[in-house]
Amino acid sequence: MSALLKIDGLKKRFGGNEAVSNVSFEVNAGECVVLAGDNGAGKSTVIKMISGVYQPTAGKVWMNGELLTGKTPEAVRSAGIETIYQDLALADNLDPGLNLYLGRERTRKVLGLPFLDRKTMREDAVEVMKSLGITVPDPTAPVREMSGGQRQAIAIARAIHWQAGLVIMDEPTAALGVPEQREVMALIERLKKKGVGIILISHNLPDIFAASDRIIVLARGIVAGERRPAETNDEEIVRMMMGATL
Amino acid sequence: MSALLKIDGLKKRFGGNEAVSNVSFEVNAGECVVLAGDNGAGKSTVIKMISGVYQPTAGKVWMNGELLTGKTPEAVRSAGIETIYQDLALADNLDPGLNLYLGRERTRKVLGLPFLDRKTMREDAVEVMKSLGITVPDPTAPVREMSGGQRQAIAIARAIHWQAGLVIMDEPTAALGVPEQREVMALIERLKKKGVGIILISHNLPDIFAASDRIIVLARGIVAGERRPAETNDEEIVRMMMGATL
Amino acid sequence: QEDFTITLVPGLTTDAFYITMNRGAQAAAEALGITVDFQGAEEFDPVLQTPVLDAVIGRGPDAILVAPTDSTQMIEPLRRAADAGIPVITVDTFIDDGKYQDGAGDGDFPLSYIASDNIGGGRMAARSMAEAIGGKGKVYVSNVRPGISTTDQREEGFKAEMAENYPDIEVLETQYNENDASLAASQFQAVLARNPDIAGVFGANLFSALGAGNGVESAGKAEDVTVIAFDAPSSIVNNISSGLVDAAIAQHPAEIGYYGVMTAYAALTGQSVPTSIGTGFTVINADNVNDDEIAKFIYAE
Amino acid sequence: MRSLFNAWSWLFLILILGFFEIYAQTQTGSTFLFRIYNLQSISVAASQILLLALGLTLVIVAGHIDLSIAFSTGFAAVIMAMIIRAAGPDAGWLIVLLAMGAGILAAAMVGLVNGWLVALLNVPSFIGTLGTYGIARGVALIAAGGATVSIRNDHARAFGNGTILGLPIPLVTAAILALACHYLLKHTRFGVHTYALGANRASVERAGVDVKKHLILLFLLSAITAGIGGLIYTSRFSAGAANAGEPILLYAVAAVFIGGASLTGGQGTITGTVIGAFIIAVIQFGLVFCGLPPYWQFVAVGLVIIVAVLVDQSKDRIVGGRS
Amino acid sequence: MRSLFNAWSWLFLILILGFFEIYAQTQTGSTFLFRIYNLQSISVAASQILLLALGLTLVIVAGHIDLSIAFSTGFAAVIMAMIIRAAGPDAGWLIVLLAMGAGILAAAMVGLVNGWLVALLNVPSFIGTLGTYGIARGVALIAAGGATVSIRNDHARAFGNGTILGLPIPLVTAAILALACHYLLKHTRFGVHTYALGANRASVERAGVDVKKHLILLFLLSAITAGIGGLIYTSRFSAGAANAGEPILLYAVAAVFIGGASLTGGQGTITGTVIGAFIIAVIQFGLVFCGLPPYWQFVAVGLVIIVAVLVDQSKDRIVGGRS
Ligand SMILES: Nc1ncnc2c1ncn2[C@@H]1O[C@H](COP(=O)(O)OP(=O)(O)OP(=O)(O)O)[C@@H](O)[C@H]1O
Ligand SMILES: Nc1ncnc2c1ncn2[C@@H]1O[C@H](COP(=O)(O)OP(=O)(O)OP(=O)(O)O)[C@@H](O)[C@H]1O
Ligand SMILES: [Mg+2]
Ligand SMILES: [Mg+2]
Repeated sequence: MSALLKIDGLKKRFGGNEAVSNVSFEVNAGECVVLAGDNGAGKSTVIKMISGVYQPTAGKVWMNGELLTGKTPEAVRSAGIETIYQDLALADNLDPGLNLYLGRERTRKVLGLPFLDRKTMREDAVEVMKSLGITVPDPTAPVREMSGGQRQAIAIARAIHWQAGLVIMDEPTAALGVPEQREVMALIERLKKKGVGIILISHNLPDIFAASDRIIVLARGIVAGERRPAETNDEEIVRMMMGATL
Repeated sequence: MSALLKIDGLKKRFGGNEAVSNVSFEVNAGECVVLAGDNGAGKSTVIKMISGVYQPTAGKVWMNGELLTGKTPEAVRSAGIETIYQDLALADNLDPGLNLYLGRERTRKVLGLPFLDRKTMREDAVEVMKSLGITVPDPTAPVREMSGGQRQAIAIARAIHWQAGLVIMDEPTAALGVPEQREVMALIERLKKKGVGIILISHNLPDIFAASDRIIVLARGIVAGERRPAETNDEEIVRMMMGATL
Repeated sequence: QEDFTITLVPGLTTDAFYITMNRGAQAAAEALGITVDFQGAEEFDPVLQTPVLDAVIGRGPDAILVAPTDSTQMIEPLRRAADAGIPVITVDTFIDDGKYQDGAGDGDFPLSYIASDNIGGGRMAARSMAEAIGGKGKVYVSNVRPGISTTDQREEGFKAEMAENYPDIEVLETQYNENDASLAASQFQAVLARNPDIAGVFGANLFSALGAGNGVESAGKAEDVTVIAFDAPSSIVNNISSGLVDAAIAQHPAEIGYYGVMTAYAALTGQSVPTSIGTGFTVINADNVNDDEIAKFIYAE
Repeated sequence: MRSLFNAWSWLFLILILGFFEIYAQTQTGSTFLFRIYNLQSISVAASQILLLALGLTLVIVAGHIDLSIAFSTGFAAVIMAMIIRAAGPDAGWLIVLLAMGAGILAAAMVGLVNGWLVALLNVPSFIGTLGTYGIARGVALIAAGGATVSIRNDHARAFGNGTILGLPIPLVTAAILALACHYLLKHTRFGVHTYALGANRASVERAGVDVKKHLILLFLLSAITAGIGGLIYTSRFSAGAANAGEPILLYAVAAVFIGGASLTGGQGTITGTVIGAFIIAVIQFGLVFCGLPPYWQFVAVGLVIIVAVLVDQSKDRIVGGRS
Repeated sequence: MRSLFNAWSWLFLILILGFFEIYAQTQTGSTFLFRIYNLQSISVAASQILLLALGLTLVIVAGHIDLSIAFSTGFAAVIMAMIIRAAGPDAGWLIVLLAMGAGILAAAMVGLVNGWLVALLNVPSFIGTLGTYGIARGVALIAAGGATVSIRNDHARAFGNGTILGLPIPLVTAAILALACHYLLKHTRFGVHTYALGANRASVERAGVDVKKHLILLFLLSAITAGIGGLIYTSRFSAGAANAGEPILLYAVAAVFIGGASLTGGQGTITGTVIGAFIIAVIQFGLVFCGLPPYWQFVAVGLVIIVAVLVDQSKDRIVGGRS
């Protein structure tokens, strides 16, 4: 079986600072790969190069054998990759429904003209968020007025609402409450069962060990090592993060 | 001994939604009070009413017996309360040094005129961040260009750099790596030893139990209960968060 | 025969009056075999005219023909030209008191002033108006904005003539339209709503008159309300033909330009020149608008 | 509750109208509001402002600005007039329509250049459209030979000054365009993306929207509505002037801001802009109607603009929004 | 590396100057750059733009805008002229200084109203200052009785047209103010707060800065520098005109944006604004100097403004900033 996502030699330089160097790995269908690493290790930069937000300084990305490098976030999204960004990337002045459907809004025809179907989109948002254990007091309010966890839930909802082949999650549970974190872990399991590939970034060691099929550790922009969760332990992973290439 | 901070009957209404009702508690010097609660429970709203960002719909706050309600964030800060906000509240176009000192910038006199001492401020920022285990590749870069964890470290640095009587931390470790989280926990211990009062908001149960002297659980805007960590356990706290008033 | 370069600095470059003046100047240049440049600012304003004038002086033409945008404010900038040894002749407008070379005043240095004065034109407009409305009724001036000396003078002359000779004509408040014909139209209609018996409007420049004419037309008052326009570009002349505008006071900008260049040339070749040359006005109305005699006074487009 | 928000500007407009009505009743014994004639004049003036403000609203909601419309209007007006003039005095409907098409095309070219500069070359819109403001102005003046291009054409004149069912054609045109823009901004995906763009460009970009194309379309739209304003101008005044739009630019921008838009983008509605344009047109008309001396009119217009926004603000305090 | 950034606008300014020098050398056989007269004229024109642009830069960095400076300038100019005129033809230095103080005071009042509207009443700055634009205009015209107030005073005239060490006094004034504003924006706490305010109002507010006071000071500063522009105007032209600032407003705003500021705030420098003002003054002078026909000048100025920003942009691509 060829890999779902293949990354080869990714590098990103910001001005004089090489944030990511020579990162290569693969993700298979139904597999959850965790990208672990200390703050500033380059994890978010790697996933932004995959999702098309950054153009890599060098290196290539393929999805299902098709070259993604150089494509826009639009093209990457249509290739079946959904991303939860660390900064959430919400449109603060829109309600959860419109954020959920942003770029793929639902319309209904009235006299032959397409009109936005705000109501349906809003109801869908409420429902998807409820499946994550989150309710918002006023679903017509702009997301600017929502709590940190409510906002994160919307970003998660947006990524899982579509039939993606690969879901990238950059610290998806950082702002979530305990039960909601559990919901997201369960969700990852369900997605894996459906054959969806997952790249998860997390600083939570129990979560990392629970969810991952493979752990790739980044340290100062380079791959410090790769482990299967069964073959390693907390201590080793933390040591690798600190830059001890083993 | 009278309390360091006293909160009585705080209430906040947003439009038709009562986000916080009748919240009262006290914090003593050298004590760490954890505010726990599910997403949207009203934790951030409570601390914003303390720090002067929101004016409460009803209720009062005293610091060392002095009434704070109705005061500006400026006055609250000078009364000795430092706050780490969940949204960090950084000025994205400034470097870490200026963010660290924002509102209290250091200057040196040149020919009798005060000039910003950018260099010293920057060095201080690098040092305080290092004490949290974080280094930034280019300390002259605006914080816009920093990773999620680096940004959070700056927000933490800003709050602990001043001799505050009370430090409020709204999910301070959400974006931090494992070693940095440990640093922050150690920091909280050090602050407590110095007699600083702390209000901590966190979704991380082990952290909550490790740091807290008392746990106050909010559920849907009201205090669901108060426990000492020794008297309770994970399960009970989670149940209280879910709204079971015990 | 020497090859002189003369620069004509108009009050603004985007006005049919000055464009026509340039035509006349070019005709004279051709006849004399010399060069005339046309350089000016986009609006009738001293702050904008001064840098242009400074640059023109920097370029160093043999003489400058200029329509100063303010009689006081342009004295200092023009003095720099005189100081640099460049003869200055003012056209259309003047500096100081407009009386040059008589040893009096700060702005005495220009050689000559060639124009049809705007105050006189305003008076002529007032007379045409009075005649058309039978010497009594309410009229008002539709003007661009306060502070533009040419249009202010037209208004001044208009009001002075009315006050002196037509006691039965009431001149209402002036309305300023910022050169926006649409606003001028709306203002006319508001004045009409307030004064249903309004008898006439004096449009102090092209857009004021166009707007007033349109307002009159929309109100269906073309029969009852007299519109007098100042300046005669063909859009106004069209309106005269169609009856929306009753008369236009045409200055003779081509003549001004022509005589301006001739005067400068005479001065440059050492002949003495008169300190002031007056050019006339022509009143264009429905009776004479199709005369060939009159056609030459219609401004260039 | 949220849909109530706009009501406050309406309220203010009604307040002004009420003020003028009372003035008219007590001072002149006549009516201000219930005269078709007054309403027609005000609505035509408002239409001319609106035609510049409609497309601009979308541009401002997206967090940009378009100064070049000041001369896209003039460019379209001049081109239309030149073609009709070239066709001679007896030019028929077809020629007039053709001339209008050409005028819109001319304006659209300005819009395309703006879009290219802002979307593809990342030039800040203020400075990019200030550049094309100069260029469009120069080109229009060169085309017109500096002066206005006068025409004599009854079809054009009928278009600019006629009525349909008693409604002035400029008003009907502006109303149709306002409806179209309202539909676009409020009810289509294009509209949502425009709002999102104004709040957080990254959000739309990462959501897979082609932001560059979107920006180009926005500037095109803005140039085209302004261009239509130029067609109306030429038709109304039987003359195409390069300066046609320039004096209206500031009022158009003001209408958009009175209507609730903000410099930083993400806010604003077409209904708000329509109310804004009418507020401006009503006070301009009403102050003359009241006989306020001209310099005092400047002061009064300034005051009304400020109060219009204050009234709009006070809704937050009363309904109880942010702290 | 970061301090290199500004160098690109400098480069462009030098490029334009080089172009005009080559033109002058080849076409007229003389020099463009090395003539004191040319440099003086350009620098005085740039100074008049700068005096409106300096305070405005700080306002724009803070994420706001101030349109009223167009008439704060005129208001100050008129008030100064009226006092000198009232004092009669022999008014001495003291009276002139007093008149200048009064002019600045008049402008400051406009600034205070702006600050009050924006800081305390939360009126968006675009609309608030558009309102005071109208009010200041009306009041200045009423004060001046509609016309320009001409004066004859040798002290004032010397101030407007004299030189110090061969440098025109308007340039010296603008240079001193530019230095002061540069110091304020770059080297003081006030400046840092201004940048932070433009990026994220909450950040400064929560850091304990009195944002309302800060905003009031910003608008005051902007009104005062514009007012000083009015004093220079009255002195240069021996007349106070209510319209003194209006025609240069757009150039002043353009200078700020050419200098690297953005509509959304948080960016911009005084050095950038100074270069922007000089770029505008140089091309306006240079194009006339080259004898380019007037309408082509509009086109050329538009192009240069766009290219100036493109050059500034290209640094990011070459030095390698964002992707
Ligand atoms: N736009 C940018 N410009 C310049 N430097 C950047 C930019 N984005 C990130 N960096 C730098 O690149 C490095 C890697 O950042 P990245 O965001 O990938 O870290 P991360 O592994 O996601 O960290 P965290 O766990 O804190 O989110 C950091 O040192 C950061 O300062
Ligand atoms: N500015 C606001 N306007 C309207 N509603 C608000 C505003 N801020 C918060 N809310 C609402 O108030 C409730 C409490 O929000 P708050 O941010 O205090 O929650 P929280 O306990 O901090 O949650 P989290 O753990 O997700 O950060 C939420 O339902 C939220 O939607
Ligand atoms: Mg990250
Ligand atoms: Mg919170």
